Amino acid sequence: MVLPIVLELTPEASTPLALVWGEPLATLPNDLYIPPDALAVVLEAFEGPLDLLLYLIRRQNLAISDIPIAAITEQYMAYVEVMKVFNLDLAAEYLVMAALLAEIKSRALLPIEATATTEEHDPRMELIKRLKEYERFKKAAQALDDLPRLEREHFTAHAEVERAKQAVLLPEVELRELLLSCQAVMKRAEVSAHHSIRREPLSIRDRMSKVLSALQLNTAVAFEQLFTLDEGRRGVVVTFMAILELLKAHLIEVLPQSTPYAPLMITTVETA
Amino acid sequence: MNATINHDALALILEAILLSSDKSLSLEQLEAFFSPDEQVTRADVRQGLTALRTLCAGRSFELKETVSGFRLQTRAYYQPWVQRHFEEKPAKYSRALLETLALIAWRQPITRAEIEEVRGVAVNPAILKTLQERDWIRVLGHKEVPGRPALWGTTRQFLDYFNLRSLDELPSLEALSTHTLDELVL
Amino acid sequence: MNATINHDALALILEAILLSSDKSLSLEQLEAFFSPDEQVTRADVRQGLTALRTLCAGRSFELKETVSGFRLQTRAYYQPWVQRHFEEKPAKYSRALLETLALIAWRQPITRAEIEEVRGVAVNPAILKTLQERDWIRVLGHKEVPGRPALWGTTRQFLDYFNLRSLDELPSLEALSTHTLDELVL
Repeated sequence: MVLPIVLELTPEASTPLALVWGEPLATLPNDLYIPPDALAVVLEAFEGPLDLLLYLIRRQNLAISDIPIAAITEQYMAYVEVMKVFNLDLAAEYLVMAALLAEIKSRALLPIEATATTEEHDPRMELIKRLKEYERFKKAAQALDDLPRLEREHFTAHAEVERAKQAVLLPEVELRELLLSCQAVMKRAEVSAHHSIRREPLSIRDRMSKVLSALQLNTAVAFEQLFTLDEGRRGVVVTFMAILELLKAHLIEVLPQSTPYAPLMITTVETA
Repeated sequence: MNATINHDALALILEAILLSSDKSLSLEQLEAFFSPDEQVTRADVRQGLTALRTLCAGRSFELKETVSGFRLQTRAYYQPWVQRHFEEKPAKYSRALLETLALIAWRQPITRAEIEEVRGVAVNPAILKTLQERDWIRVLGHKEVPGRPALWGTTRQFLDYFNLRSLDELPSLEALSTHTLDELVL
Repeated sequence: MNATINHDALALILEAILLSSDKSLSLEQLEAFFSPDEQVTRADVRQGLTALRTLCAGRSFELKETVSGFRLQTRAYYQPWVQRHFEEKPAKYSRALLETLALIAWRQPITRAEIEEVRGVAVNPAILKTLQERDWIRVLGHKEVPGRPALWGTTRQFLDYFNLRSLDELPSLEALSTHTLDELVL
């Protein structure tokens, strides 16, 4: 077994491991205490078999397409052996790759004619393609990490706002909606037979409200003052009917006259 | 203070710190943003803040000192616009509210009991309160029956809101019951 | 536009709006901050933003346009100080996460199996979960193969976070790979 590897094992995680692997692995006594996380740290530095292969290739300053498959396979197997020795929960992908490398290596030993027929399934070319593709995304990940981003290069600039008064937006209502509501409620009321809806001209209802509100402002109002002569005969009639309706409903009353022909004073009904 | 940082440069660093902070920062806390080799003293921070205050003249935000420290905040002048961040989407009025309003509009003056009689269900007092707060209804008087219940009617604001010159412009109840809505010219 | 507002005044209003916003705002959203009688058109907002960009020259913050709109952010120069808001170093993302994210960004829509194929190892479900919780990736659909696996893609928030206006602004993979091979041959 060739073990050229151990000390400079990874670019990132070499320091804590130097103590463990200061000696060639072959001489390690079985009972040597290995920090349980040590190898895991090493392996975590690699993002899988492709990453490990890339590292091995890079270490020899080789282009991916020039991989000396025999040498790389040996080194790769050495790593896998190390992982096994330390009873590391070895990801299956590493073993699959080991098998692939072994296959490529054995094919390389075969005569050229034998391999030529299966060129479209050349596992070496396939591996090279995969390595290139993986390396591309390794670079892409780095490029992504290099992008200026929020919470690192940039922070959203934020100024406080003194929220003195909260503006409440009120719901909007369309007249159409109100009409629909009225129609709906009227229909329901008509269905229940014992309610008879008296239909009065709305203008009288309106005028009843106006008379009542005029009386709200003043304790008593002269009868004449409740009329607006500009409205003409119809307006006068409507107001008069409204006053009669209000009197009938005991909502207003006519104050007793102090002298005959004194102005009629209208007031809202007061009850003790 | 380190010779390479002047107080205007310091003001901008403080600006960046305060703009990226979600709370007010005290002098002490601001000082802690500098590493020892920058040699920024508390007096420097104070001067930097003064410089920052000047830098903010004519901007939409200002340096504000509160009990817990310093913060940058938008000026009161910009309140009308900034306020819109906090405006919540207006809710929709319930059917009960609209029907109550419709009955008050078409049948005023009307008591709560009368509304309940037509609608067949109790009127939630909150509805009358909402309508009153909106200035759409008001108490016109009290009915001379036991309990003297309030008589409700609509207001001028109600007419304004619905673009009506008077209640006469509301379609009559007869029209409502005999025509579909589309036939009514709105 | 209303004669009483000029573009510099508008720039300051936009500054106040953006400083009080916790997210980027689009032209459309910014326009909605003005009431109809202010008569601020989208073209005005655009000009106001240009004016604001100029106003920010020499300040600690800049106007940045990302995919979802505009925001004000502190300049990269202030990173050493602003960084200290965090007790610890800012989150450093693992290579596994970044590689997964890179594959999703450059190759979307992509299934988990396709990611695993390129990376040569299984994708830890925790990574996809983290990326989803950050709102950087989402399921775009399902691939019509047995098991109907989810097809992943990046979100607007991803672009916002990485200061990109669109995916086109990501470096091209071609550029990345040629660069790589040269480096490898050394």
